[in-house]
Amino acid sequence: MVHFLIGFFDFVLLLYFMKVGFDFKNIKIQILALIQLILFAFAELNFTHSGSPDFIIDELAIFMMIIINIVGGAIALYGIKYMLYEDAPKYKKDIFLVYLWIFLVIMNFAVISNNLLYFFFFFELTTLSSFLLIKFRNDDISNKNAINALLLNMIGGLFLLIAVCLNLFTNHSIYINEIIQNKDYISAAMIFVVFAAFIKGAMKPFESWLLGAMVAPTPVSALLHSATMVKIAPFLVLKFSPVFSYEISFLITLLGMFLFFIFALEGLGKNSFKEILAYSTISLLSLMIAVAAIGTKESYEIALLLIFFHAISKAILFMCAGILEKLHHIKSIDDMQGLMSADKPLALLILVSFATVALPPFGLFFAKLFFVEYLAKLIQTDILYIFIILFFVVGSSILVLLYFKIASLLLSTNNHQQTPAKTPLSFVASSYFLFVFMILSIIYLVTTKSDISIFSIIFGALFVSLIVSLFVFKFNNLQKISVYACGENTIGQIGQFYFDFEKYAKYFLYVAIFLWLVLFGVSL
Amino acid sequence: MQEIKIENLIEEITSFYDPKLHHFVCLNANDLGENRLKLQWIFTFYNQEDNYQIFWTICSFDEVLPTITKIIPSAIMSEAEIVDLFGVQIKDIQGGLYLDETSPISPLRCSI
Amino acid sequence: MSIVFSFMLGFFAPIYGGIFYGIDRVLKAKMQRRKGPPVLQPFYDMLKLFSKTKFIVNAPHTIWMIFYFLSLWAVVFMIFFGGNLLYIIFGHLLATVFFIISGYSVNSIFSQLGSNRKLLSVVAYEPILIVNAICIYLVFGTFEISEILAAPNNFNSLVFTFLSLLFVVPTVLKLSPFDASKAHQEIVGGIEVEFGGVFYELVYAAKFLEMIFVYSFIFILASNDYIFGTFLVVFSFFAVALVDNSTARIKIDSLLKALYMYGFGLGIVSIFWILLCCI
Amino acid sequence: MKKTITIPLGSQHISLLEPVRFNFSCENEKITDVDYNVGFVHRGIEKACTEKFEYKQVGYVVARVCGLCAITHTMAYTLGIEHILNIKTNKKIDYLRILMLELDRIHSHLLCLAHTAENSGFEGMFMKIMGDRELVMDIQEAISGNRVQFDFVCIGGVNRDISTECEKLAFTNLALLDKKVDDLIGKFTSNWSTALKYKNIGALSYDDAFNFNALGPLARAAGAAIDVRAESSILPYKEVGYKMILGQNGDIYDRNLVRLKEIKNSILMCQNILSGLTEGEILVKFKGKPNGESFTRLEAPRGEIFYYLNANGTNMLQRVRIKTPTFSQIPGMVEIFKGSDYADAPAILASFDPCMSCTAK
Repeated sequence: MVHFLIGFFDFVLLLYFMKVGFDFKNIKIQILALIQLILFAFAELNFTHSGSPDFIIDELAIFMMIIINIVGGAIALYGIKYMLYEDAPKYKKDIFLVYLWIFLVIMNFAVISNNLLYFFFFFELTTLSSFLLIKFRNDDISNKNAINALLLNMIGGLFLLIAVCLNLFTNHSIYINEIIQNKDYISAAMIFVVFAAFIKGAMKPFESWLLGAMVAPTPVSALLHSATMVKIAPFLVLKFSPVFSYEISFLITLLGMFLFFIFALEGLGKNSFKEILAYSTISLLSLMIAVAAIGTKESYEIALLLIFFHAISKAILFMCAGILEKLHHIKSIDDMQGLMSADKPLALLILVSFATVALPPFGLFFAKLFFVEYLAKLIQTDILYIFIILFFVVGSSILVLLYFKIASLLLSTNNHQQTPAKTPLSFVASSYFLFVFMILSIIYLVTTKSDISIFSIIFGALFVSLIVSLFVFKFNNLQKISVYACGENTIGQIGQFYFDFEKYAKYFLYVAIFLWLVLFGVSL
Repeated sequence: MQEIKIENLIEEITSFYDPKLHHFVCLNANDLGENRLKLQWIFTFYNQEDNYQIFWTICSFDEVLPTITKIIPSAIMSEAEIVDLFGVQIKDIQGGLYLDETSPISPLRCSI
Repeated sequence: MSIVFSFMLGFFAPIYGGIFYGIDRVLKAKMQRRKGPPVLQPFYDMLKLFSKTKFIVNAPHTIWMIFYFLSLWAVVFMIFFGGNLLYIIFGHLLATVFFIISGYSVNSIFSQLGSNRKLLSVVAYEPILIVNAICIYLVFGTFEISEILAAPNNFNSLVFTFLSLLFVVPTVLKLSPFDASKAHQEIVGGIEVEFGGVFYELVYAAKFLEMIFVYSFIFILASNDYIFGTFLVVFSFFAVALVDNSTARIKIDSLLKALYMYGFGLGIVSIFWILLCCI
Repeated sequence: MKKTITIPLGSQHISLLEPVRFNFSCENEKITDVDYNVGFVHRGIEKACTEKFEYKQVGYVVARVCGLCAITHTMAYTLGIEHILNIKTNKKIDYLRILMLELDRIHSHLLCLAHTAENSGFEGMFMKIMGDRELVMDIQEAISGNRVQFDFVCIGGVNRDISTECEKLAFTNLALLDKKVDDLIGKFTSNWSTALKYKNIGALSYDDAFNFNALGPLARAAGAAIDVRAESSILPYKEVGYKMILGQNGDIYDRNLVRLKEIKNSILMCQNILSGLTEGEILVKFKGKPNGESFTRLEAPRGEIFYYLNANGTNMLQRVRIKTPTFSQIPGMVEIFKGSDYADAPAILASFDPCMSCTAK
């Protein structure tokens, strides 16, 4: 029954995509939908139930569901407040919120599916919901980016379907648990599943859909970047990593690590706050995929840590970006100057969130730390991992540069003094909630890993006392002086370094495509 | 020494001046009193010994003088200086490079 | 090392760090055929700075800087308690970020430029430190300083690590030719320009702590051979002073290039050297 | 994302020796536009020369225009007034004057080199050059009795004769300095960090050297043969072994080399003068009051210096016009700054050897 329903709805869904293709006169989408229809029909006809269940709730699924529901839930709640500021009819706002919740439900199902065909259905549903959410504002750019997202994600769907068909064709199981158990057989189909994950994870050269998604209302970006959609990528890789051969695992790690470095570099050249966050997301996403692909017990744990803390940090950052946009009317990082004096709690929240992505004693940092330790172990047995180390250490440093480049703008109070504005508590409540959740998780993490406890206690204490001092101490008894300006009466403009990597983007792309092809070749 | 009319200044200097051959030393002003100002544009020749070419004219303080900065970029310093020190008006040249608001006004003028 | 001894070493770090700094200044002066200040000059400076009127630009600026000092001190404590090398590196990164943020939080163009440059120099030396920590791990099988110091001397394997670290030392200590982040002739000391009186003394004392931080990296390369370790430190101390005296300051982009090409390159060579030739 | 940063260099910047203000508009520390102001030390010396002091005293007044080229200012004024008074000086006086001028050039060039090194963050080199400079300062002190304001030249001759001990000291010190300069040339040409800091930095092209009226070492480094010593017969430079030194690229590196080689040339000239000095009067008697005008050019260490004097037969001069080397070069400097990095700006500025107290007077 379930199977029939899912099959039926999948057909409806693909037909809908076809219709979208007709509506927007996009021949590529029509063709993709048509191929998918044919392949899907083929798959349905050849599909037979084996003994395995269609849904399995294992540890990984539970873990993903915690993230999806807690982080995603917080974002959805934040969406309610956010939509009050949005300029749209009431019914559309309601529909938007409903979409958000449905999205979360779909994600929940996607992570527990064991049957690849079912997974394909939910995979396509996430494509659909992201398409609808990105299209929400219905202006030209939204439509364009939504179509682009649909197109690229349908390519991902196609890869998934090819994998299913290949498996069916060669009389292999399409149940994930069976595939994983069968270590002797590594199907070429597997690589298609991984490719589908790459596209969902916006790896180069398919990153444009995620970057385009920022035209939608911010909760959508927050959801896409933190809890849903893109997290399918590391999730899939994590699922399948145990059966990867050494070459495939290494190549995926290399590709991911290379992209980690490249995206961080490209993010440096960007100007819009949400765009920079998006680049940092795909950068870290590539890292997650890279770590997940190693496929050992340690790397598994590190990948989970990365996924978990990245989801929280990015959710907070995107929610802050939404507040900035709606309350302070700031989109570009250049306009963020002086935020510290205008809205201290919000600015500090953004600053601390940056710290949570890059610095001790926060979760993402620990994940990176464990990864360095783990890499040091790996390289003893395999010298090729030196490339991974290189890209990793340089990429991490560049991400630090990226975050604190923005932080500098928050802090400097030059040029345009903003009018002080107070963010209503209900708007930041979700962020605070997630923040507390993160702190609790870090405390839990620290209690389980005794060797980091003293370190994190020292720096945690420093951090807490720093934040407290920033609010408490005003040094009113000390004499204030103006800054050194070389004898000038007025302070001139203060600006930032900017970086321009546009001209290298082409070469980055070539290398990425080359790595894809090598990966594909090796897997065959 | 060559006397020129102030109206012809730009043409004279344009037709004479070749950056590779002539070196512009400076524009010198000398207040002769009675609202008469002697201006000297002093040039020398490269690679020739003690050879001066001096254009001079006498003008009044009321006239707005033309600027040769467009022909000789370094002339701006001399022109800005006589604007400050003599209170002459030169087209497109702002005062204030040498003196500021608290300084004496046109200190090198003979009698004000 | 007993706990009390480690604690004392950490606690008095700003004091004997000051003496090292004084020696450094005398050494450099002697190289320039000058007499140089007395060895205790940093403390005379300290007394003078304490007696000055306390000026600040704004409160957050000062607070960030104080926490820079405190975290750096904590890092030094961690070194003397034999902590994990990676934690120490990242702790130092955190401290540096506090300092950078402090520089950003005032409206001064020179302070901001200093922060910009400091951030870039962090991007230059941080990967080298991590790669070198990995090298040390490959040789001794641990990141714990206390265990490294107990291991037998294996400096042959770490020759390139040592050379690579020699590039990091002047960058962290802001010495010529890698002192673009301080560059007093260009940006008037960078971040340091906006501090005065007792607060400048903290920035000044932080320099001593930074010295202890980088030289301890060199010291542990000799593991249990403390005499050789001391020799390495003295040697690099001397070499760094010599280079500081005989080079001009290079620009921040040349700094990035040089550190990535030579420092980072030597780090990679070091990994290959250890894995291919020494194990 | 194009962002403009304005960075002031002056009027109280640490790398400045004299009060000048440049305000750079930068993008990524790359200078796109320059705003300048030079008039921080206007002291009204031209006015004082015509209203406070008699023509016999003016020579000592104009020495106070600038500390470094004090001797050149006095000399230019003296030569001008001697031209009006029609005084003919003898060979010995001329030689002694050239000797002091060239010693001053050595001293000034060394100072400039030291500051260029200092401003590019090379403290060790700064200390070394400043130490070497003592040698030439000792000679100057022995000859004139003063270390900075020499007041050696007076109308009609010079104030002090040179003694045999003096001569001996001068010979030993110059020989020593010659070796040190050779050493410096080696250091400036073969250091990795200075090559990064000086080569192709702050370059002035050959054409721009003419277009912007560049003078002195700035022009000669760009290959432009501009030197008053070659264009003036007022002092017998050709006899003492003067040689024009030219560079090629006009960057800081070439400017440094031109200065170093000029120092060597000056040392040679000084040695020639000292060995060729004859006995003779050091002061020519003269009578009468000046009447008429004169134009005098002289090569100061930094470039051409120009004096216009107008006397009307009284003890007071009617007009003294001083044109100093930096004065006309500022538009050229601004042009050089555009397109360089701010990080190089202090070193570029020092390599111009600017003199603001000369410019503002």
